[in-house]
Amino acid sequence: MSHRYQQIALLVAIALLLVFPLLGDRFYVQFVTRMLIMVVFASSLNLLVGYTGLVSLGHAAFFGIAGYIVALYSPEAHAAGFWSSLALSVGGAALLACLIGLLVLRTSGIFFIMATLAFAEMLFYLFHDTSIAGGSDGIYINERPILTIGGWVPIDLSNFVHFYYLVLAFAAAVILLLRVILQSPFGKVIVGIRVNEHRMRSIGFDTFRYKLVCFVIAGALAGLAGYLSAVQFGVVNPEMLGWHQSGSVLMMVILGGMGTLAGPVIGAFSLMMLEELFQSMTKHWQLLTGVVIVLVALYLPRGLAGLLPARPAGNGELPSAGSSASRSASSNTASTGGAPAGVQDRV
Amino acid sequence: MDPTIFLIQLLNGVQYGLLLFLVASGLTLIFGIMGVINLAHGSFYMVGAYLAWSLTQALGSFWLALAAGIVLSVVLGMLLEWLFIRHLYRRDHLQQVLLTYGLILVFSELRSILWGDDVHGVAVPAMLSGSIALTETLAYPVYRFWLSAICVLLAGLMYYLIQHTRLGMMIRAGATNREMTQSLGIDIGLLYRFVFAFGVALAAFAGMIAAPVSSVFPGMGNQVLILCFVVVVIGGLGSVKGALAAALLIGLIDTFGKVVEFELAGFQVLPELAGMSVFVMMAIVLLWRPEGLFSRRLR
Amino acid sequence: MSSDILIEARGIHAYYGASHILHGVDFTIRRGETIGLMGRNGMGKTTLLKSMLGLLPPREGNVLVRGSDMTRAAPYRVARAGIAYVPEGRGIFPNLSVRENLIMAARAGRDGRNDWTLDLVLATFPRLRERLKHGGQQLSGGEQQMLTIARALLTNPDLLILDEATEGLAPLVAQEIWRILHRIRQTGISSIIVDKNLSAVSAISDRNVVLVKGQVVFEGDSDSLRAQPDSLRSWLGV
Amino acid sequence: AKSDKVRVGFMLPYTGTYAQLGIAIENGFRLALAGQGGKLGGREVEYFKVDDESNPAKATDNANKIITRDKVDVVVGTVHSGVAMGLIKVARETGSLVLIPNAGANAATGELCSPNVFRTSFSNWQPTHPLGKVMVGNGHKKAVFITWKYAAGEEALASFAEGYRAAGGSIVKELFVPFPNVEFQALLTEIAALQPDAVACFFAGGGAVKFVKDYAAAGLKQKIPLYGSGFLTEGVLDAQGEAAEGVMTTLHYADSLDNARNAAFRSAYRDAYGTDADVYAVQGYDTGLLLIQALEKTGGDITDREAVIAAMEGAVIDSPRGQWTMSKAHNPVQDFYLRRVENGDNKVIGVAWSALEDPARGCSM
Amino acid sequence: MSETVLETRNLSRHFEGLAAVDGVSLSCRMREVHAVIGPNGAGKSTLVNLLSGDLRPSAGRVFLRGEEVTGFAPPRISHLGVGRSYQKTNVFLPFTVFENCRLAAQSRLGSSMRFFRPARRYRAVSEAAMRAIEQAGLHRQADKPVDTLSHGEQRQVEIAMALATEPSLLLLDEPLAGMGAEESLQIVELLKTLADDHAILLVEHDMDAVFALAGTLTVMVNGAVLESGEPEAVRASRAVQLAYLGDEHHE
Ligand SMILES: Nc1ncnc2c1ncn2[C@@H]1O[C@H](COP(=O)(O)OP(=O)(O)OP(=O)(O)O)[C@@H](O)[C@H]1O
Ligand SMILES: Nc1ncnc2c1ncn2[C@@H]1O[C@H](COP(=O)(O)OP(=O)(O)OP(=O)(O)O)[C@@H](O)[C@H]1O
Ligand SMILES: [Mg+2]
Ligand SMILES: [Mg+2]
Repeated sequence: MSHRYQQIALLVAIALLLVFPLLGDRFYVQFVTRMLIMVVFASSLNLLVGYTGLVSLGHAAFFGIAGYIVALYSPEAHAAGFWSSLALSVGGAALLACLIGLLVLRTSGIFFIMATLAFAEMLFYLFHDTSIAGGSDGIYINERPILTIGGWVPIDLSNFVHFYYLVLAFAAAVILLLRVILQSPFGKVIVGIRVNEHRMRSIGFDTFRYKLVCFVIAGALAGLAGYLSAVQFGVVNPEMLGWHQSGSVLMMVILGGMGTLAGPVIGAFSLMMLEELFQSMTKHWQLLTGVVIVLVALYLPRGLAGLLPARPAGNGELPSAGSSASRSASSNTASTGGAPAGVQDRV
Repeated sequence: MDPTIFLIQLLNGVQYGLLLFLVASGLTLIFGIMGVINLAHGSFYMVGAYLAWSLTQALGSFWLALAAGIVLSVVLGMLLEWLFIRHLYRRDHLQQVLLTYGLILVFSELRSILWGDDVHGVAVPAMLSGSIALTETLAYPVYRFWLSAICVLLAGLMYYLIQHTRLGMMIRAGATNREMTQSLGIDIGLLYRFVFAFGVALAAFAGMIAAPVSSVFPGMGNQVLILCFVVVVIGGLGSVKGALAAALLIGLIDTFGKVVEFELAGFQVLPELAGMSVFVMMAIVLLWRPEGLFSRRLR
Repeated sequence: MSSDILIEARGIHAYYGASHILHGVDFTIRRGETIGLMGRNGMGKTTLLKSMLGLLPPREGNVLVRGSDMTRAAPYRVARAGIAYVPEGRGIFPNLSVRENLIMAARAGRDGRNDWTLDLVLATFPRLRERLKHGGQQLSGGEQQMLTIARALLTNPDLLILDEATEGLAPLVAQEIWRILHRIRQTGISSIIVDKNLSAVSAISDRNVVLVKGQVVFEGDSDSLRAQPDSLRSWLGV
Repeated sequence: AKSDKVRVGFMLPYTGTYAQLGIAIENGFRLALAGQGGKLGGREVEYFKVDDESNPAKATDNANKIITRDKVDVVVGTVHSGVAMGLIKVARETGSLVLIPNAGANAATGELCSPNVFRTSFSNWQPTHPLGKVMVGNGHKKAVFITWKYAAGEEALASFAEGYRAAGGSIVKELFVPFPNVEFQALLTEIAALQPDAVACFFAGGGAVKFVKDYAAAGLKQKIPLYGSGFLTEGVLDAQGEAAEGVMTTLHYADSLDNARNAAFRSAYRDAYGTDADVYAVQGYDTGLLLIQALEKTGGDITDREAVIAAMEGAVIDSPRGQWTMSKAHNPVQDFYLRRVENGDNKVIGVAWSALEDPARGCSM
Repeated sequence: MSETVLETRNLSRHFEGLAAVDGVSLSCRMREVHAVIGPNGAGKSTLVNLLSGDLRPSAGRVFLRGEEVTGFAPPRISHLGVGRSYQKTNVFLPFTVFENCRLAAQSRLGSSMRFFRPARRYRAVSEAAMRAIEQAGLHRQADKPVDTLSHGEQRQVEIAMALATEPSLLLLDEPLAGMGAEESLQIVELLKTLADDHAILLVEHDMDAVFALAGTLTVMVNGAVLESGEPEAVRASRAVQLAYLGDEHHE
């Protein structure tokens, strides 16, 4: 029964998102666009954190690099092509993810967290301390890319309503894509890796390859988000790949609920809306945000998505993923906290 | 670089490394040994510095402020453990990340409400305010030597406590298997409350004694947080020795990274990119030893 | 009289989340008694032990330890009452050395008795002496098991609870464990033993308790247990 | 539907490191308007505020908020240069009027200059430019320059180098500290080894406090004089204490500036807010004055963009910092003072450079 | 004689001076249970780890059906038809028994870089998983998450997973440990039938099971082979009795 309500709620939400630009004014449409971009970003991170158990604190590297790529690729005076700049940005992010992944995936647990952070920070300082792209102040994209299909311009990226629908379409596509991937054999493998990588290897999975592919997919999707974000306002600065950015998207994922498709959506929307709300209430709005985060951590071990009634098993979501977040705590201890992952030697 | 200057730079590096160790040592305890990822560690450092400033003004003596500050921070630590942290030991580590991230926001706002957003300075206590001349132009403040001595002392103390006392063993045991530790008759709840409080006090203490040399400003906690994690991770989880070695390493890298330049493919690499040096270092260490320099397995 | 009873569990109902595992179990162990706790896989033996040790507080029923109610007491308080637990599947601390595992909780008994010293357990398990400096996680399965037993003995308990303590031990060592249990029994220490080696258990136990689906179906000495071969087959599968 | 009030938006940091600056600017601005009964060109004023947290990552978002959500007629913002870049970007797209009351990025009135963007503070090029002339005048021909490795620091260095070389000095070495690292010991040792005639620097806030204290504690202050852009000793003298005594800086203002205009301003400010005004308050105040002049000229009509812009371009501001005018690129043409810290105060020694104008490189306006 | 599936030559593994496995040469044939016994810490698990690729040997070589596989990583060894169980239960605790085995069976797909078709539509995989579950006697628990099973039941899952990869060589490290008497008997029966078309290397301390199953018996002490051959002959060896069996087992 509750499942049915959920479906209805979902349909209503989709309908609202579809008609929203017709009701809202420019600011709110752009605000929701930004939330949708963060949904893409958070969902990409969720693939790593929530499903594969790879907690990255450097995910903004891919978000930011894609932004820098469009910015550097866009000519001064006229617009770049949408498809070429998109392909270049997403491809660049994927390539970077592949390179970084090859290195960082050798570590695990907290060491992985720190290794991802290290590479992202290197990139941060590269853009912050050198004049490659405007240094600490960042650079502009003077003209937004232009989307043409055989000479026809179906979507004007400078038009905020058009842009909204473009982002909405991308967000929906990403979530659907993740949903399909997670049901596939590949999806089962990465979830297995999160729970017990050692055993995955011993039953015949070369886990490194799967983790790397997963890391690249997540990096590419983060790149997509970064591209959209850079294009939305046309400014790119080092903060885009700083650890604050990585941290805040990680918070969205955890707050919303790891390992569920709905989690990052809820996390991105609620965190951004809460901040917006609190900001209008008081100068010390961060205090309120902090308190809400603390309360969620204390009382909602599965994040805000945990408030949704659990879906009947075997229906959509991985039965094991979300619900196991707290149960797998003990197995996480082994990799993140106490015994190093090298207990492999001891069986 | 002429030898005298080189030696002085060495001293600078070591001294900075020791200070880093002091800040990171509380984190080693809480994170490396208790297994709690405490992002709010930097906030305690900041709270310590602000306590030193406000208490010195209120009590008129740095030393009194230090004593009072330690007591207050222990109390704060116990309170936080009791209110929040104890609910999270069994949970996913990421819940701890979330909670302590929330605490960062709370503390920074509370600081803003209580103490404002100004930058402050704390005077070096009179008895340590002298300087020792190293070269004709350069002198070294006595206070910095004193700081280093305290850090070395604390490092030794912690090493002994954790590696060689039963208390240390119990704490380490509790991190991997709470139930079993309890079943051996150890009140892990109480033990952890004290350990957490001790970790908080260490961070705050570091903030207090660093205040006279580092000045007191709002963002100081966040600045130091990442560096602390780097120290703990490079050193290997839960290893005091490792944290010390890593802190010294970073101190030296940072120091020489700023002043030594060399050419690579026609580019002046350092110190142009000194900001990266610490992270490059961490990446190299982790790739070479994916579990830190002094991981438990190697001990 | 009641001071004679170490643990008394009355009408225990235990749950894991929604699944109801123990259905009103009564269990008592007195000073000096050795009890064999039997039942097939998944019948609730471990659950019963955990309920009594405070590791899984029962939803209904009471647990009295030495006469005082400890139904919801923290596990360390139960342990402090002189009860040592060797869990199934080993509970060593992988990040501590063998030596640290042993001495971290070592203490004299409640009456100041200090029968089990580090030297004595090392003499009993010479294999551990060779491994003293090794990390717990480096031990072989059987060595870990020895370590768990040795660690429990070092707390000089009045009641020793062994959940499949001989799992993974070589026959010679298992025999040694049974010998030690006999010896312990003679010094007046109580024990609760869960073990798949039924003949060894019944050879030492004063009383046996058989669990089936979370209920006590039999309680009595080894002879009367052996006297019911048919029931034995249906309860224990042998 | 717009009311007949003038809608003024503050996009300023109200939290974080620069919170004090944001507040001072707003206070200054309001004080200027208070002189007009709180009105602009005879019209009531309605204020809107957005806290930009000095976070460049949220800059465009916040700019968007104040410009498209609150639909203000004019934005006053901001402090942080990176954030200002975001604000300018949005302003260039929407054509909104932006008055920058602090952020010094050269580009704002250089490559990115734009008819609707004005600055009432300074460009990063300005404060360190006169230093060179002063230092050479004092006989310091070999100097070391030290700053944080970030855009503002590099801009300050570039303009210092220009001025210093022109005056006949030579820079022995440029030293950088990664931003926002505050561990200076290694570089102080380097300075001691180089033994220059003097040291020039660019730091602000917490870094400034620490640098000045470390410089003194290392015993360098007695031997190698320290010069800096004025922000080195703004708002942090209390925290720096004894260590700051004797440090020489150049800036377009000083609290102790001895003129009637300044005295009146400072006492009014103290009366209104209970604290002392600082350079940021002056910049906010001047922003107010600029807007007042412009709307007076247009008779309160702010929708006539071109008239407003023309009025601002021709404005002559009678400021507590002295009189200044607007350059073609919309940056103040103003005097720079040489100050020395004496008894915990920035004492004005004289004018280091009068009517200094930013070269506005890359601006085609 | 049937085909030799596994062969080791002078296999050794040292841990900082300790020779956990020391020059072991043995072989395992199709349709044979080769039991390895020995005191605790003799190096049996280390041997299994060397064979499964979990550990790399310090010296010596390993052959599978005549091909050298020394130093291969576990996934590769697994794909050569080797399945193993662990002495300390090592499964996917939050997953159901079925999902545990399905995952194991899925590895036989070759590559799992398949992104678009739902995993549950791979019928053959699910069927292989169900077969393994039934063989291990867990069909009633198939849909329960493993972390809600008792210790003994979890031990059964351990075996089911090894079976689900449909190996031809099974390396079983104390499969009976922690199992009740009845389940032990069931598994012994299962191993008997499996032996018809598998090669099995069995490490076990349950002597009743060992003597019921073993075609060849090797005794390890301090990392080295003490005795190897026909079970009865080995049992009679005085050295073996002294080192391992104790008095109960020399009749
Ligand atoms: N953590 C848990 N969550 C849910 N159910 C559990 C949990 N642990 C055990 N159970 C269930 O409780 C029942 C009793 O388990 P228990 O561990 O007490 O059995 P046992 O008699 O000790 O068996 P064994 O001999 O296999 O150790 C089993 O059916 C098991 O599936
Ligand atoms: N990673 C390791 N580091 C150091 N020593 C190890 C390591 N792994 C095993 N050992 C040692 O090697 C020896 C052999 O261990 P192994 O686990 O192979 O024994 P086993 O024969 O399986 O014993 P059991 O029957 O008790 O399981 C033991 O003494 C053990 O302590
Ligand atoms: Mg059990
Ligand atoms: Mg073994």
